[in-house]
Amino acid sequence: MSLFNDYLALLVESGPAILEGLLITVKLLVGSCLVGFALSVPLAIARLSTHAGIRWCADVYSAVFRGTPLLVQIFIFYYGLSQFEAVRASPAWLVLNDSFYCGLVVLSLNLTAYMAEDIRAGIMAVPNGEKEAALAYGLNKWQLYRYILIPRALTIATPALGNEIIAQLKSTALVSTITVLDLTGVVRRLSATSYTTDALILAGVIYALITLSISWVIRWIERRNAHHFSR
Amino acid sequence: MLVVEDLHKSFGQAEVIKGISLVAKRHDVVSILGSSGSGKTTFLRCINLLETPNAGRVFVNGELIKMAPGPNGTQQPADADQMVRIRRKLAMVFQQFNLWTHMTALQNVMFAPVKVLGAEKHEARQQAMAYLEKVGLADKANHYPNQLSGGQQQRVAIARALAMEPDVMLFDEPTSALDPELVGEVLKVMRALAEEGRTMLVVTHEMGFAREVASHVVFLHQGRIEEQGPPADLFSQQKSARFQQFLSGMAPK
Amino acid sequence: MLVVEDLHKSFGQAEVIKGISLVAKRHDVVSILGSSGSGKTTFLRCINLLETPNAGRVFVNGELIKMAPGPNGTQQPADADQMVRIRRKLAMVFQQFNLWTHMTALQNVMFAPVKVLGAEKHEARQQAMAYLEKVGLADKANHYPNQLSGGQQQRVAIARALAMEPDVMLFDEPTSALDPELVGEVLKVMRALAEEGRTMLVVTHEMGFAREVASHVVFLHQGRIEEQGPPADLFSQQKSARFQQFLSGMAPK
Amino acid sequence: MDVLISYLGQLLQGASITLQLAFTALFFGLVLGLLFTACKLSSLPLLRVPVNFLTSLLRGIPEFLIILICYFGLSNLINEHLDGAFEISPFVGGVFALSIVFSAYASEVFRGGFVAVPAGQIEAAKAYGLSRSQVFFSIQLPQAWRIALPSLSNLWQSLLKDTSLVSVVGLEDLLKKADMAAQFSKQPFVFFMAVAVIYFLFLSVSNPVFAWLEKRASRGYRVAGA
Amino acid sequence: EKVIKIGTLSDYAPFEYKDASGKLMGMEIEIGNAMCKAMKARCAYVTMDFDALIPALKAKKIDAVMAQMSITDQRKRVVDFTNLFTLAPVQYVAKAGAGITENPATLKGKVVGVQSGSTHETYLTKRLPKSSSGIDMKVYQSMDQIWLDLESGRVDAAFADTTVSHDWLEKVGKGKGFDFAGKPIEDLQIFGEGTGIAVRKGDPLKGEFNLAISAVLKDGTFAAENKKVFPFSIAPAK
Ligand SMILES: Nc1ncnc2c1ncn2[C@@H]1O[C@H](COP(=O)(O)OP(=O)(O)OP(=O)(O)O)[C@@H](O)[C@H]1O
Ligand SMILES: Nc1ncnc2c1ncn2[C@@H]1O[C@H](COP(=O)(O)OP(=O)(O)OP(=O)(O)O)[C@@H](O)[C@H]1O
Ligand SMILES: [Mg+2]
Ligand SMILES: [Mg+2]
Repeated sequence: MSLFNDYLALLVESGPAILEGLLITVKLLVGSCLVGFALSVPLAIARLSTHAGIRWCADVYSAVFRGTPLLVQIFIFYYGLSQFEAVRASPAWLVLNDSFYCGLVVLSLNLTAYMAEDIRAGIMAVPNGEKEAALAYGLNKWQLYRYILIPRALTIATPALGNEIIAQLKSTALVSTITVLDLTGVVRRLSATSYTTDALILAGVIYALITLSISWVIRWIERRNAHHFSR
Repeated sequence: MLVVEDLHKSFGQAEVIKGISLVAKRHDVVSILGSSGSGKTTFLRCINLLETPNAGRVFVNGELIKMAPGPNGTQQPADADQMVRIRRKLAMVFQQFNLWTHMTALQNVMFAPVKVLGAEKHEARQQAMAYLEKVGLADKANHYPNQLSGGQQQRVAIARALAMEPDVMLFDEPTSALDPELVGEVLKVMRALAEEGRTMLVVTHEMGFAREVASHVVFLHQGRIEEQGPPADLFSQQKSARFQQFLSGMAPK
Repeated sequence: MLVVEDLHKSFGQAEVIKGISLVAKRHDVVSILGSSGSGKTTFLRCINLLETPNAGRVFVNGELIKMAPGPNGTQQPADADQMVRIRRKLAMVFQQFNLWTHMTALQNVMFAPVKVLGAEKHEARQQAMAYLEKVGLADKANHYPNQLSGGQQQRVAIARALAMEPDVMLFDEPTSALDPELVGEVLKVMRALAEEGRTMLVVTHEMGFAREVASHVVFLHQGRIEEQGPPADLFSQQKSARFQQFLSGMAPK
Repeated sequence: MDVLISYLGQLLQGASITLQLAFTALFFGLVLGLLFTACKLSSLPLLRVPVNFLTSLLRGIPEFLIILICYFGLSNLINEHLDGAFEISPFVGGVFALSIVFSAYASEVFRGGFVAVPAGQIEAAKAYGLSRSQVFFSIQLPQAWRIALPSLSNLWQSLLKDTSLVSVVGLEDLLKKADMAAQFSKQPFVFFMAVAVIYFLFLSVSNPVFAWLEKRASRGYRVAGA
Repeated sequence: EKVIKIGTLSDYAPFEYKDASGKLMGMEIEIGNAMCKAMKARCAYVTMDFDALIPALKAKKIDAVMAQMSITDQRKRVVDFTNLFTLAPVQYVAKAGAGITENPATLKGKVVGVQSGSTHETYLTKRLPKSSSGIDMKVYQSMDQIWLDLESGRVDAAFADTTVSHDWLEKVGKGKGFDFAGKPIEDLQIFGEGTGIAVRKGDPLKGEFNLAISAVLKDGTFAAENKKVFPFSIAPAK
């Protein structure tokens, strides 16, 4: 019971700070997922392009962002670029100088690369006949993707995309390296001042709860889309 | 109106279409016969460029589909816009139906008219319902393809093609999954379409159809036209031994 | 030998099979006719439990397939081992073929004999080749399904079923994609199988087949047996108006 | 530059630890992930529900907590029963933690692949009397594998980098080595760029491997790209 | 011969770090070796992250922690500490000539970087809250990052342990025109006295370490090692 009381005390004492951190985490998660998702669809398409130039650019983007640690990317964007006078003078500095937006940008760019792979897999899993039917009926490329391939690909890739979102939840914690006090940042600070792991464990519980709800929503979406697969 | 000139198509080493030429005008119903694997499906697919021919030319309503040489000796469509534009005048019923699994029967039928032809959604729906009615499926409009029987799926595929009201229709065994009663129904619909002035290419194993509806019959054998002519002549007397055998329904030795 | 007693099957609210009983002994070839959507495929699928019937009993070689009540009023197979064992005696040719896309034609045919019947790989391959030869596809043995024409796929599906050498064979429109010549071939094979003593259920739209090969003809209408009997009797005189209409190849008004 | 050269040996040692951890965790993670997938696809709620919950939890708890729990928690548990005779090395603890986390993610990726396999082909397999496991391994897995590969390559990329989480318990992987060097030399960029380059080298080896696997798995398919 | 497993860090120069050959070195390591000799034991160092030190101690993976761990009341609840081992003075660092000193007035309207959860952060929040002092505080996860932002100008001053700052100033900062700004700040209540060696609760090792600490202070080992890295003494006052 004393354990419970400890946590209760922690909540009462640091509740507002934790809540503030949680809010930042949620903002980063939702923001980067929206931006990442929006960008990942074109990237996936570019990765499958028959145009060698487009494909090459997409491959390089994908390789850079999937191939290097997110921590290093954040570090380079925030601390690295700020070493150059030219960057500090450019309008991009408005975003880069603000640690929250800088974090959001890097998180989004990183997620884009990962989600694009999942969507690419989904596109490749669409039965070829359905694609051909669309072409035969005179859909142009854009319409083919918009109405046939992407909707089918997203349904197929839903579990993998769910993974990406959940992983992203925890990746947001890396922004604490650039002075953004997200949930992890807050509890690290609390546990460093109190020298106990209570706050860390509390954060673990919160992360787990968010994850459970995300995976629940993912399952719900899947079930909703599954009707045409049954037979 | 459709003109095909000396079409060739290979898969890897194997040449599947070995030079086919064909003219089909308005009101024409060309029936394509041939044994399994003779290249009927491949021929249709070359016409709307789902398969790019290795050589040969295709004209739709007098317009040549432009081709450009592709990598290592192949061809590829030269003008994507033209290709899309021409495909809109061609509708195809696939041998395996290829319905869009994520759309209901109704959505399958009204989709292309709305998105491709820019039809008004409300009207397209009414029209789609009319076509579904025509193939006897009005009550299944909200079923997904996987909830339909084989014959029902095939009829949705037919309705989908009809709804495009195209100039040229390519039918790949459109009655294979249908019972004799429905076959009769579908043939009636086709005859009406021909009378409207459309051009039709119909791959079929229904000799009854070839005999009664077709204005011209083509017999494919190993990627070549082995024999062709108006059905009346062709069915009464065959020059090719192979076609004779095919019609007799007996196996080659 | 196969006995079906009062089989019922619903999808949601819609009852598709409304009480079908049937007995098919060794050497029997039962031909199942019926218009599109009448429940033919569903009936076959209920027999090998791909669809679990809502009510009714199925006996294979005298053995009752055990069912247990499932959640909310449905049934489910009671004994998974029994189900697998019985399915090995039943082979099915699907209306949509359902070939395994990641295996070549040859692999498709030899797969089940090796994995399920424990055949020796080398022998299974030889036998599979023999069956492919029988359906005229020996030269396509190493093609993947996507590289085969519709009729070729269907023939691989038939060879796959034959290779199981099962007691009971369920054919769902096995000649729908075949030309008349090949249809004749396949019918010959089926007749030979019946002579060997196997039991066959064949859904078909080929009246010729029903007339010449079947020992018993069943006409399904809206999930019920509307008329049945030996083909000679049935084709000369029909009691049911619906069946008459079906045969006449004319649409109902 | 001189600092970088003098620390190169250390970085390579770290890279080797990273690779060892990642490959071992990949192996166990894939096996366990498939097992989880099988449970998730089972018709038995008794298997399905707890595994769904467990994998959500494993994905949800921050990795460094899982590593702490695995390393210290497991040691404590085993020590209580075995009188401290048994010692879990940081490597074993780390691999264990990385494997179960990987398997939780992989099980979702596989599940997506399995669901996308055309139902007709599974039915054909069932109709021919294949047992559950035969259907699973011979029909579903080869096709699901094709669909899952790109997402698995994502997971592999993440795994390579997640090895750095194990530094909590004292294993010095690539990133940790770079951190140490950066802290000592006060030249973080030199070392972070070096890390990025080394990871990039890993990628340029693993990408062709995945491309090859994808091509192999796609034999017989006409792929819907455009 | 008795083996004492000592948990420490691998990235906390100049107290403990690994050199380019991977060898563990640093002031605390050297003094630790001397103490072990005095205790007639063999020391085996185990490096890990700071977060894992106390759990490892409790799980008996290590027997003592020597990692510049400050003696605080909260920690005393879970572990025992030896007597004071080193002092930890604190001081601002800023661009030389920026006019910043230990006087809070000179920092008005400026941004000060501190490490998350550190006593420095507590000091600024409690003693010099923004509302009254006008000092903007920015919180970082590690010291490296504070230095980078000090260079790029995102922060005007860093507030940290004199020891740690000294290391950076010597290696990088002085070359770029940075230096200590003003005198060390004293606040016993917040900064405590300094660091100690942590052991499990009730472990007699504590007594042995206390004797060893006195020994190295007395025989000059401490002072010698201290002199190698700092021009000022961090030995606990008598
Ligand atoms: N999964 C399902 N959900 C809802 N309805 C279904 C489902 N499967 C089949 N049906 C319906 O059940 C009826 C019988 O289907 P079935 O496939 O047995 O027909 P069939 O006799 O084989 O027809 P065909 O000759 O066209 O293949 C059809 O009306 C079909 O729409
Ligand atoms: N992608 C491919 N790769 C290799 N060979 C192919 C491919 N597609 C088709 N073929 C071969 O080309 C030949 C012609 O196929 P096509 O589908 O045109 O036949 P078909 O006349 O439509 O036959 P069916 O009546 O059986 O549908 C067949 O022998 C087939 O095996
Ligand atoms: Mg064909
Ligand atoms: Mg059917």
